[in-house]
Amino acid sequence: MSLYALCFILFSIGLYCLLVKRNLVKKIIGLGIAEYAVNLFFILLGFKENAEAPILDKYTASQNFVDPLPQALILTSIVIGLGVTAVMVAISVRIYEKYRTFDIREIRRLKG
Amino acid sequence: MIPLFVAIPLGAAFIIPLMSKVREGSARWIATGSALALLCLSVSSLWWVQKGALVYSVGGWKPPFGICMVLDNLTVLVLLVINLIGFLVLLYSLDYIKKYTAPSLYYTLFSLLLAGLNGLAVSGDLFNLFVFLEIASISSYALIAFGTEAEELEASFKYLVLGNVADLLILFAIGVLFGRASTLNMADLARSLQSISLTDPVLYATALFIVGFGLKTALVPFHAWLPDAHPAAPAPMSAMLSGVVIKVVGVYALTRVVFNVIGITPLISSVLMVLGIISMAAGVLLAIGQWDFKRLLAYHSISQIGYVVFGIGLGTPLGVAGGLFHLFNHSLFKSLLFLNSGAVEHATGTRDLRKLGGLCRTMPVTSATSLIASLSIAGVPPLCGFWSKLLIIMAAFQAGHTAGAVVCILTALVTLASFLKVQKFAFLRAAEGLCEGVREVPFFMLCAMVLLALLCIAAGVFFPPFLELVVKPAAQVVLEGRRYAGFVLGG
Amino acid sequence: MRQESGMTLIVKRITRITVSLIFLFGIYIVLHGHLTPGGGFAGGVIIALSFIHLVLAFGKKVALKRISEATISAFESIGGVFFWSIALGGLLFSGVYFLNFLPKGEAFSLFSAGTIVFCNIAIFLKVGAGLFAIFVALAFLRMPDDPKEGGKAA
Amino acid sequence: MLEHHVIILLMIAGAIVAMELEDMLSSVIALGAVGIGLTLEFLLLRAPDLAITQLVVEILSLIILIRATVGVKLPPEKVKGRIGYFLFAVVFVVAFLVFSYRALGALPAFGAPVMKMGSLYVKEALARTGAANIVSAIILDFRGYDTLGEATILFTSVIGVLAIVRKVGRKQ
Repeated sequence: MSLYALCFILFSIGLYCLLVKRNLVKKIIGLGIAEYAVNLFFILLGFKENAEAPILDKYTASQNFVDPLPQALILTSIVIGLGVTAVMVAISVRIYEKYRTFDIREIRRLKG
Repeated sequence: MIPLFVAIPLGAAFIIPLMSKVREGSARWIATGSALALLCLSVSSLWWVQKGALVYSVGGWKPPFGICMVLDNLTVLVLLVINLIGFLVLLYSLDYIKKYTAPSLYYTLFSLLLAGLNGLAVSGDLFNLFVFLEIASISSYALIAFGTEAEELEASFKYLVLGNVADLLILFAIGVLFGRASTLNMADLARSLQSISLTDPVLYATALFIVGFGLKTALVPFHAWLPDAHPAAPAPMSAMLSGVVIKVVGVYALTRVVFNVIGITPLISSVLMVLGIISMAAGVLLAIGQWDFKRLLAYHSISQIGYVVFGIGLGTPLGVAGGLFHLFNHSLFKSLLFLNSGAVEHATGTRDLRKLGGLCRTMPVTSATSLIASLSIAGVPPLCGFWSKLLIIMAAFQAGHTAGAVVCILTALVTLASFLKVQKFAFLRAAEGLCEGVREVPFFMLCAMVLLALLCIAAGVFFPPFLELVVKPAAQVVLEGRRYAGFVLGG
Repeated sequence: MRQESGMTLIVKRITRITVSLIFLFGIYIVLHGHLTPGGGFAGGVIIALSFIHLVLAFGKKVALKRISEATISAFESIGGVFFWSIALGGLLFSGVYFLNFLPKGEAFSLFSAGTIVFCNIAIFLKVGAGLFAIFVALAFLRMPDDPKEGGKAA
Repeated sequence: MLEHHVIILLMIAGAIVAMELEDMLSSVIALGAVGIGLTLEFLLLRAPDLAITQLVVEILSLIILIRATVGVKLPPEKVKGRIGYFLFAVVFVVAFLVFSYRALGALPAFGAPVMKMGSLYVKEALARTGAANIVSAIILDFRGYDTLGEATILFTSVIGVLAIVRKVGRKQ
């Protein structure tokens, strides 16, 4: 129970950093942290006490495994996070090239 | 046949970069060909689904095991909206794209957007819905920033940040539901949620879903990104964005999750209605003071989405039918209005209503189609907008929500006023300095606009049979709620 | 010796060794995707990292002589079409999209999981080429005030 | 049980550091530290597949992020004047936490997942697909359609970056 709460605290730190910080790169970092928190939450849900990793082995025929389904989902979610980060960095590099600053408030002022 | 909805646009998207190296012009025809094939598929799918749902299990695994694709009446209506508007907007952009460099990238992103939207409409699995939602979102971020001007990049960044926060909230909600019921198939989840009463986690997941999808549909508390995203995006993209993406990604997914998986309760429907009313009123009030053509249309999109959400939130058969019918009509006339604004910008180079004027003499077809669209959005009797608003207002009166009905009527009047303003300033006034030597827009843009205008009239005039054939069964699916699981797993 | 682009001499000597090791490790991860942890995604990213490692150490011109930008996007589209055809292959063979139509082979050997191995390879092609294309596109977009050596924008 | 708490607390500390640092490059590196913490946590939670992918994806996103911050000379952030926005964010986050705290209580306990689908996959994986690594079996065979969507997402982001980065957007 407390682990889920810690996970939510991490997510809210990411959300807070996103809402308050004006620097584009800080927003990307905030989103990255929120992304990590959501992935962690899924795997925390799938963990089973003293069970093994979901890899079958030729020699030990044990069936006591952790839940493999959230792991398959989170593999997709990690790569989604990478894709979105790449697009965001591309946009912020182009914005820096045009406005010479990463600060949202100045961008809005320059935009007029 | 169902996987073709996703396979065709994906195949087109993968082949276009390869073909454009071989022959430059081939990208246009591959994209239009795939969009046309999708249109024929979605029209023919009207006759596939009689009662219940067509289930297709991907990879041969039975539903609770693998992922299944579900085609029922609600999906058919949404697919029709996506592919109809998608094809016409693509037709429009064949000429519009000449203003931009690297057209093959545009066509790849556009067919990826179509693949994402079709995959989202067809999927019967919660995480799969999230993955295709992500595809549609990323391709729309890139399409908004397609002109690489400073203003577009800033609008696209804001949309990307808010859209991504919405996706994370939706993923959290899926996580909470998965933690509670440990299965992802929507039908299986609905069945296992029936046994668990609406306790804290499911209520919490519903709240997260409403916030996440609310952010995606730009309902009022979360509409910050829409008025910036629309003026910046290229015209065909903003037509697609407000005509289809907001509706399919937000409203359809919200109805599917809230009605069919979690099951509607008075609390949730009242929350939806309140959100609908607020966004109706606020959208129109914000729109009055606007002079930028596209920004004005963006605010009107918010208020029209408020209509749809209010209609569906009512929960009565008439209300839901009115909401879905308005969803179809709104995608018709709103994308036509955006295409008109694109044509005006293409010809005169500006979107500011104060500088425009007297275009009806120099651009007869554009002003005629925009007149039809403005009348139908304002709800003038013979055209389609009137019938759907009438249904919603009648349903609101029947359900006893007179306050909501009054707000609907007031909003319709204010919309009529603000669109008359648009007509007067842009088309009917004496020509200003800028608009003398203005020629009509090229052929493809014209025929796309004319087709959309004809559809607006047809939906208005032939409204009774259309209502019975498509909208009523779709509303039936929504109202059945949990029995959706019976069709999918039973079938 | 003329100081051409890229890092110091020591770094270049070491990268010649490490690049091939990273590349080999990535290939191992992809091929054994269905037996050991890792798979198409992890292997693809590792291969992209080995190319990036090469580009960072030797500068843009040397690295891009070996892999020109045209082949990168070609690789990526080939990976995409390959994966798409595997999915479609399931449809053609037995009318079910995505069916695992190849023989399953015996349990723990290398060719044991039917289409999973080929799906892994298809994803590896796509992920590796795609991410390297992102890096090339991003890294060589010249910022006006960047002191580094010229080179046109991608 | 304790080590999970320690690592996640370290990640939270790293996240706060990444947020508050003035210099962008060091805050990107602090983000890297949070990512490594996440990789460790995946290993502890018996998810080796994810640990490899997370580590490698972490390295790549760091390279891309550093690309955005290198050669950027920024004036130090001026004092934050916007108290209203700051308060709104704090109130929103606190409400989010309080409301979620009640819902988390009802979720299944940490070490005992409701493995309704998971146990089915574990039994069927070797028989039906012949793959020893169950997570690969799920990704590529049982839920291969997800991975097709996944590969398309990467393809979209590559095309998106190529579209955004090109020098001239509109022809004048």
